[in-house]
Amino acid sequence: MVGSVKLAPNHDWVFVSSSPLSPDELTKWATRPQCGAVVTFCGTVRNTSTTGHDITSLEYETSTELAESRLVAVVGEARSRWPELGAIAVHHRIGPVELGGITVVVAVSSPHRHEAFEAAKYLIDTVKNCVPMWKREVWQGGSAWSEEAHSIESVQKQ
Amino acid sequence: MVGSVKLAPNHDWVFVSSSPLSPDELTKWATRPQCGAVVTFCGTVRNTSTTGHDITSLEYETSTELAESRLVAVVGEARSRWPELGAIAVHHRIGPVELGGITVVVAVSSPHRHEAFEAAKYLIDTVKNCVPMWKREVWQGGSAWSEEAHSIESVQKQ
Amino acid sequence: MTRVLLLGPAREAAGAGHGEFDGDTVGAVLQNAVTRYGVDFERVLAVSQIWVNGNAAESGDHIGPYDEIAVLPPISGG
Amino acid sequence: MTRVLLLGPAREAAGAGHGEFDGDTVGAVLQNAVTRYGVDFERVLAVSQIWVNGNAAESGDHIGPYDEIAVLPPISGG
Repeated sequence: MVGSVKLAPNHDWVFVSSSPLSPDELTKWATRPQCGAVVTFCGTVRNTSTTGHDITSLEYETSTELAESRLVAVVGEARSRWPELGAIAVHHRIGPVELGGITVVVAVSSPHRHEAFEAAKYLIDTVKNCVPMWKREVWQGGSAWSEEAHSIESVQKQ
Repeated sequence: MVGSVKLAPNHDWVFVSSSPLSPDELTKWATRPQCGAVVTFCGTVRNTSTTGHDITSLEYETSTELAESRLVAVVGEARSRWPELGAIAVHHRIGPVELGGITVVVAVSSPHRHEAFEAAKYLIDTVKNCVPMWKREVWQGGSAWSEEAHSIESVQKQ
Repeated sequence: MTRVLLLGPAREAAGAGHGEFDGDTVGAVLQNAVTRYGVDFERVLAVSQIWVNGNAAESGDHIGPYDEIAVLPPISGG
Repeated sequence: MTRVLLLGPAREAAGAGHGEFDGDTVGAVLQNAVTRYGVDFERVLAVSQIWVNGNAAESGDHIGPYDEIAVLPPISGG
């Protein structure tokens, strides 16, 4: 994939994409012979908003370079916390995403399921807190930046 | 799908299948307009075993009727613990499954991700503890029942 | 005759996935199964749960011709 | 001239995704950006983080022509 960052070859994969994300591709990619568990998280556009409107789509905006370098840091921190993990993939969509569409996918494999769940939850929480990404809510006749804004946190403090 | 059990129409879906499972189908099915999160768990055949052999495949055996009725009970218990969940799907494969193949899929959607993670973890743990399902490990030149056996537990005690 | 469902290692030990046996309690039916299937089956039965029509049952429970007994050895879902 | 990257609400307030400004510290460069983009941008800048080449930076940090300053308002990933 053009623009995606594969770190340790075949083990870590981060990507900021303006094309639709494929949880199926990430789940298959993360499946490893030594791993018995794959946990895949999809963030999807839901119809309720921070601004009280019926959401029809979201629009994500960032610097791809800065976002991917932060994703690399987040994945690296997960590796140091769970050395037994198999593969880690984190893909984030940018641009407009319709209701029901996928905005972010995390896929993690591990020999045993407990670590895969823990790491997937850590990864999505840390992506939301630490990666520069601005979300605009779009409804019939209007749009606004999400009102749930908070400062970008450092990866090490998560 | 023949043989699958859709409970509350379009909200709960359990299935014991001798055909390959599709996490992609379950993830898409579980995506709901009011939900911002889908967590999908795949159990896959890994190459290490309880018997010390290099595993080439697993074979799962059960009574489809008894297994599906227990899956229904497990999903019902998850509903009572997390009433805010959107959709819940649990599919379990039976028969032979090759190395890397998917033996069980859980997909859960929820308005917010925390509950989706909690419920997915509960569901797979409870399926493993409470659903009648026997696993045979197959390697080059031999096979045996898994040595990690334990009594089937009741759903309410989980 | 009551139908008995034999699962996993119980099926393997018995050499059959199900059988039909006389008896008016769970225990009596299963004793007749042990008589037919032998000592390997008896050993698996000793560590198995018994369900009747999908619910946990006791040895003394009465049983009718439309009930189904299932023999469920320890599972290995891990 | 140092390149300044303006993200999300900072881009919107400035009406531009990036600009080039004189100045030998982070603060001096950004003051020149405020002069060009005006009060809406200044308001967003006040609550933003500043990164230089991908790392958090302070107002007094010295800056060269090959550095890139990024203005990162609060995010809304929640």
